[in-house]
Amino acid sequence: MRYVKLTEEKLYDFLEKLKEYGKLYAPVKISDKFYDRKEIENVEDIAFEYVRTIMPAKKFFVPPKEKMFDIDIENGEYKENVENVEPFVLFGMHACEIVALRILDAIYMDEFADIYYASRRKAGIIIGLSCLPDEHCFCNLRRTDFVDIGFDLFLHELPDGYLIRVGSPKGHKIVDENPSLFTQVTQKDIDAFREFEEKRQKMFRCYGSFDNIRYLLELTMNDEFWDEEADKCLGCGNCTMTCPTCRCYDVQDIPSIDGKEAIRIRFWDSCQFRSHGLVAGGHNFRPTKKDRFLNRYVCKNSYFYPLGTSYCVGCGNCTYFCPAGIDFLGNLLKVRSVGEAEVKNG
Amino acid sequence: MDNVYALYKCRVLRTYELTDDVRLFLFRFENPEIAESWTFVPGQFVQLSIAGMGEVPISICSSPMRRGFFELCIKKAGRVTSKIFELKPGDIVGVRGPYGNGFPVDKFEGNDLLLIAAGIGMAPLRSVFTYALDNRWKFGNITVINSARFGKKLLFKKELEAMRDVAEAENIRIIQTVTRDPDWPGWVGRAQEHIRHANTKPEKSYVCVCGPPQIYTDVFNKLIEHGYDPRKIYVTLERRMKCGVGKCGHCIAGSSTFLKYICIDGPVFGYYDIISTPGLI
Amino acid sequence: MRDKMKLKIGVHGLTSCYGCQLKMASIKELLEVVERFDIEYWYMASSKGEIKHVDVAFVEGSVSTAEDEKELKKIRENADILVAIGSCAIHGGVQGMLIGEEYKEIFEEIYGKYEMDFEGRIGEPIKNYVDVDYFLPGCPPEEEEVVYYLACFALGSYPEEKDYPVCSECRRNGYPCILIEKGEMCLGPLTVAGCNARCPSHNVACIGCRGPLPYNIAWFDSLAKTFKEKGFSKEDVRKRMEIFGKQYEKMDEMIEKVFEDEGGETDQE
Amino acid sequence: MKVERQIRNDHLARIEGKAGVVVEIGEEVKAKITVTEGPRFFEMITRNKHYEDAAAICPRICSFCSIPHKLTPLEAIENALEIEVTEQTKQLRNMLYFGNMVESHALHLYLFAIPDYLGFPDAFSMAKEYPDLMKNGMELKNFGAMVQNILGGREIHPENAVVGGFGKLPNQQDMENIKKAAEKVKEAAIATVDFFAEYEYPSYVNMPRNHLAIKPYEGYGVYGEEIVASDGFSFHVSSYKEHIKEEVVPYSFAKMGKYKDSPFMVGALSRLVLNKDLMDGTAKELVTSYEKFLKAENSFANNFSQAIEIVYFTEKIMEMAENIKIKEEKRVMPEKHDGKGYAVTEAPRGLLIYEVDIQNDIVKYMNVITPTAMFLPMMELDAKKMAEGMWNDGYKDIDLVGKKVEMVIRAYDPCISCSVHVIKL
Ligand SMILES: Cc1cc2nc3c(=O)[nH]c(=O)nc-3n(C[C@H](O)[C@H](O)[C@H](O)COP(=O)(O)OP(=O)(O)OC[C@H]3O[C@@H](n4cnc5c(N)ncnc54)[C@H](O)[C@@H]3O)c2cc1C
Ligand code: SF4
Ligand code: SF4
Ligand code: SF4
Repeated sequence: MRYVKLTEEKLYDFLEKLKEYGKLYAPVKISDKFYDRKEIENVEDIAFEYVRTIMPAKKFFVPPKEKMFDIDIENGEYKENVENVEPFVLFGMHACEIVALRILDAIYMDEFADIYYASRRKAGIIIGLSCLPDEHCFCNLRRTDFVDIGFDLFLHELPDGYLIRVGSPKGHKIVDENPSLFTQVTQKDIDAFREFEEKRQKMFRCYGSFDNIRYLLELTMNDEFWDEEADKCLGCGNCTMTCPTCRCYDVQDIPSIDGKEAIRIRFWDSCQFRSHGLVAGGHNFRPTKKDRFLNRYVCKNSYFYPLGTSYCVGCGNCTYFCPAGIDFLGNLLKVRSVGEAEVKNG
Repeated sequence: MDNVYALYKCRVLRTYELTDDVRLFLFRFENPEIAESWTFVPGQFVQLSIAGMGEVPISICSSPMRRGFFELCIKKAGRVTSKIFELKPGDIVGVRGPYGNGFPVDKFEGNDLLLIAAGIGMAPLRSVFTYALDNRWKFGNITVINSARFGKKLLFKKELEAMRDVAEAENIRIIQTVTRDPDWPGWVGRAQEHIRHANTKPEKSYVCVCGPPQIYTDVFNKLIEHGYDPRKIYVTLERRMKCGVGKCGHCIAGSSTFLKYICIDGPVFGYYDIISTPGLI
Repeated sequence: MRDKMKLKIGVHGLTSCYGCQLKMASIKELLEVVERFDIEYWYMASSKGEIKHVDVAFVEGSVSTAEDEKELKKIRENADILVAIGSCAIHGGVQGMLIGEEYKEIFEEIYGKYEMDFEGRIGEPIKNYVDVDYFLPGCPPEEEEVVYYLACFALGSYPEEKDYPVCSECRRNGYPCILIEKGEMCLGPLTVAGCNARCPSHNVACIGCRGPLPYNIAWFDSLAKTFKEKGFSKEDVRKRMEIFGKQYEKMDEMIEKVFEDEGGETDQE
Repeated sequence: MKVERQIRNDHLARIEGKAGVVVEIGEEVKAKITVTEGPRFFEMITRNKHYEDAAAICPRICSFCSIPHKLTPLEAIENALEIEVTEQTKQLRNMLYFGNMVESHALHLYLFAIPDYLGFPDAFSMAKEYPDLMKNGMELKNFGAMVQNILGGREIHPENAVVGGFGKLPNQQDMENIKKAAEKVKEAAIATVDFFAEYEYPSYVNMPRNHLAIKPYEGYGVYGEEIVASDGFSFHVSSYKEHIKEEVVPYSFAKMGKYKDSPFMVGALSRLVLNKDLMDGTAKELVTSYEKFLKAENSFANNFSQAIEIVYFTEKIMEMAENIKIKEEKRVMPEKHDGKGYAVTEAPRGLLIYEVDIQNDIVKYMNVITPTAMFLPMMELDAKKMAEGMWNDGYKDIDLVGKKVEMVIRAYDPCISCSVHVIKL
């Protein structure tokens, strides 16, 4: 891998430069507690301390709502609405988010490639950023706390700048075209990088193996504590909407008032909603709130073959953004049936 | 890159009333090239789109041997299907597909074939059946058990009825049975109760089952009781679907150790998939 | 495929603020609506017309007088499809909060002991009197929903109904969650979506004006529990939830359940 | 009395709400406005609610004036809790209120009243022959709606206006858009005045009338605390109960307001009669040059007055949008939790009074008097005058008389929903 260093003084120059490669999106503080990725005009607005954004990065590739077709009803014609996406830069992507995008890639592009997704994905430049976990993060358990591929550049915080891993031809290009921004990585930087990684590793809420979780989950689905947890659930869908890998969508045709045209739109759906499992005739494959509640646990913990991970990347969004305060990791730990303290020591 | 959600125009050629709420539609692709090249495996389905109304997944119920044409058998169930129901010859619809894995008909060759359908479940099985008829020499004995609650609800009743006598001579047995119809002159009872009347030899039979989820367990038990090989039992499953190609997430089913998309990993599943996966049926 | 005949529609108001009709009268496509539909009656907007057969009748307002009931029944008899439009028609509206109270007592409290020429009642949703085919929620409904419903009927189909909460739209738009951030009693989780999370978009907690979710998936109990954990009392919770939720039979019971362990403790006024 | 002829319309069309009219013609002529719209008891449903919730319920009294029914209780609550909102909030609230004036007047004039003037049963059929006229109406209405959407968060039931300020403030771009939109509709506004300044009022309804309106805090505004009458008397809103009395009649769920025991008028006409000198700009010019259409003694002049107001408020919105520099500021939260407060504003249809008593953040008592309840007796009197005059003049076509009676009623722009949601006095 190629490494370069970006010194603190050059940071804003670098960010400014990124704008030349496409519209720059980065996390900004949108309210007292929350962050979201927005288009950046002034690079000094960028929030580096953020842990998670209220809308996951999937919004750039599968927008919350998008028009797929313009439909001419009378002639039965469908005109696809695929935009010509201009290049854009996503700055500040954490490791788990990058893995999440790779999961979406596999879903959307491996088989029956989705042109809407693909055209955006092609245009997106991904700039990673190292982070420190909070109490909801468990990417270490999901083994998504460090990424090897899926980014163009990845910035690792150093006391006086950033150690950058260059991860793609686009990344090389950015480095090559701006030699004045970067310097060589020194031994001191390597030590600092190591220190940061060690400090970070010690900060997670718990440790150990999570590989057996899907079996344990399957075996404990009838445990009583699930009833209690499902009882707390509001069925609001915040967990799935803020999940970086949840991507269920619904499709609807909206006719115009004159009945001549319609648009076919798709928009984020959630398995926490009643109609998600409903089929014509009234049969519902997930009729109760508990069924729906558990469905997310089942789905997120299942094995995602193409990447050899689970669908869940351990970002903790679903817990952080759950208005009912339901602790996803906490519940999984219960499934593992080990007290948290023990896990920490283990 | 092609848009997987793009639709081929198809024209309705003929409609035929099967029951009061199920109709059979014959379609042809408007584009002759596609009509020529388009093919499928029995058990696969298409996404059928009505402009301004939406799309629905529908199993193809005709035989793949008839190029350029295909039949869909549709039950009036909700918004889109009600609209489909009103289609008349000459109307245009959008179709994409075929999707799903379909039945492994190649593996079936040289064996007996037992098809067990309940209600609308006859639709995908009719495709297997007509395929087998078109390739009669490749298969051994065939039994079709077609069940419904009332005689007037039996799908393809006349079609099957008409061939019954000829069929026996060809080692094809047709059992049409109803559960709640005192006026029905034929077989009565649920589909599984007639497994014993099948002409298929359990040890060399493949079995396809399609119907509402509630019947599967009973049917399996009966099949095994009669000595059918669990490895040779297939079912087709149903879920809500919006895309048909593994994107929209609605048809994901199963449990954390075996999570499947009904649309791309199914809709046809084997017996062991089913019993080792809570939540699949 | 489409029927070339114009669809006949009627619009009617019982007791309400007339906001739903006003919304219908002020949609941008109004003139197209007039073109494409035969408006058989719409008292608010037209002097012509009387209640006669229509394909679709839209009824706004709650049943609050004997007169309302008579009229509603007449509308039902004459309409192939009846759509309840707005919170008053669907849930009784804010006046539905009085359900369970004695009409006479309230009347006397306000008007004094007085004999009126007409019989008044506590406002009730129209489904308590007639069969309703579709519900178009809102207080008032959003313009695009009104258009969507009309367009679907005109195509000979019917609208897809929403059974998911305002939160979903709040999330799709990335508004900061008020419930989490400010700990205010946002009713987004149990209110039927469609407004595109209008209030949260203005940094104001949802008061549930579109009414609770249908199909028994408005989780008053779970939300009450969440509010309770944030320090609200049973009275606080009930008063807020009842504004548009009182008609939901199980509301009281569900709130009660959450607070029952505390006995009378939180039950202060 | 032996009734010779009767005019009866149980369901008046093209008004907001459900009301009828009965005119009996015999030795004398009697008229009754029957308000059959059911009562909704807002006093009961706002009682024991948190003040925020109570303020959110109030707009549901009436959609046409949901902005006044939000801003007036907010003012009453803020008075009760001694909240002093910022200058910017006051400005924006004014703008929001003015937006409602424009929309409400435009709707009333174009959808309800003008078809009368031109002899159409509704605006839709009118639109076919007078497409430009209808376009004007729609433009004005859409402009008002836009202002309400931006500032109120919604054109009907404005949830963005909250105690102490706004949920979310508009930005400078919004202001720019409002200004542009206002410039665009100015022509349409003036055309509305021109339309009404051609019309001869029926003289049957000429009579001396007492007009009541607010004494605005500034300009020809909608906020104030003093109420002035054309008889020269004035009083503070807190003593409203002494001066405006309400009666119950068996044929109406709306109460009937009386000032000094007689019917009185409120609304656009009253405002102009009392305050036209406070106007400026184009509206002032128009009202001066069309002075003869501003007849204090004839209720039809109300429509003309509404048209003038559309011009005035449109221009004001434009000015304000141009001058305001939006700055980020937080809502002002109360330090007090108890208190009594009053507020009066000029809703499109006239005076709107709110009284509220809050204890420990909970509304213990709330009272509202709406303009329609105030002018109902006057409206009844006008209906009678109209029928009587025509009858005596030899018009025996009862349908025609009925139509004219309806027309005078519509000239008031009565808001029945408001009137029946009147709360205990
Ligand atoms: C693989 C497969 C094969 C099928 N084959 C047939 C067939 O051959 N003949 C037939 O009549 N029906 C078949 N169905 C069922 C058919 O798809 C539904 O009846 C149809 O989607 C109902 O749509 P609707 O709009 O009329 O109903 P609504 O109740 O209005 O449904 C709204 C939407 O939900 C989704 N949906 C609802 N029910 C189903 C369902 N059962 N399956 C998938 N999506 C659903 C659709 O997107 C539908 O548009 C099949 C379903 C699947 C999954
Ligand atoms: S966010 Fe929490 S309350 Fe909402 S659906 Fe998910 S688990 Fe349930
Ligand atoms: S602010 Fe309200 S509507 Fe939005 S997510 Fe939070 S609880 Fe739901
Ligand atoms: S957010 Fe809630 S209160 Fe606001 S408009 Fe939507 S449903 Fe009504």
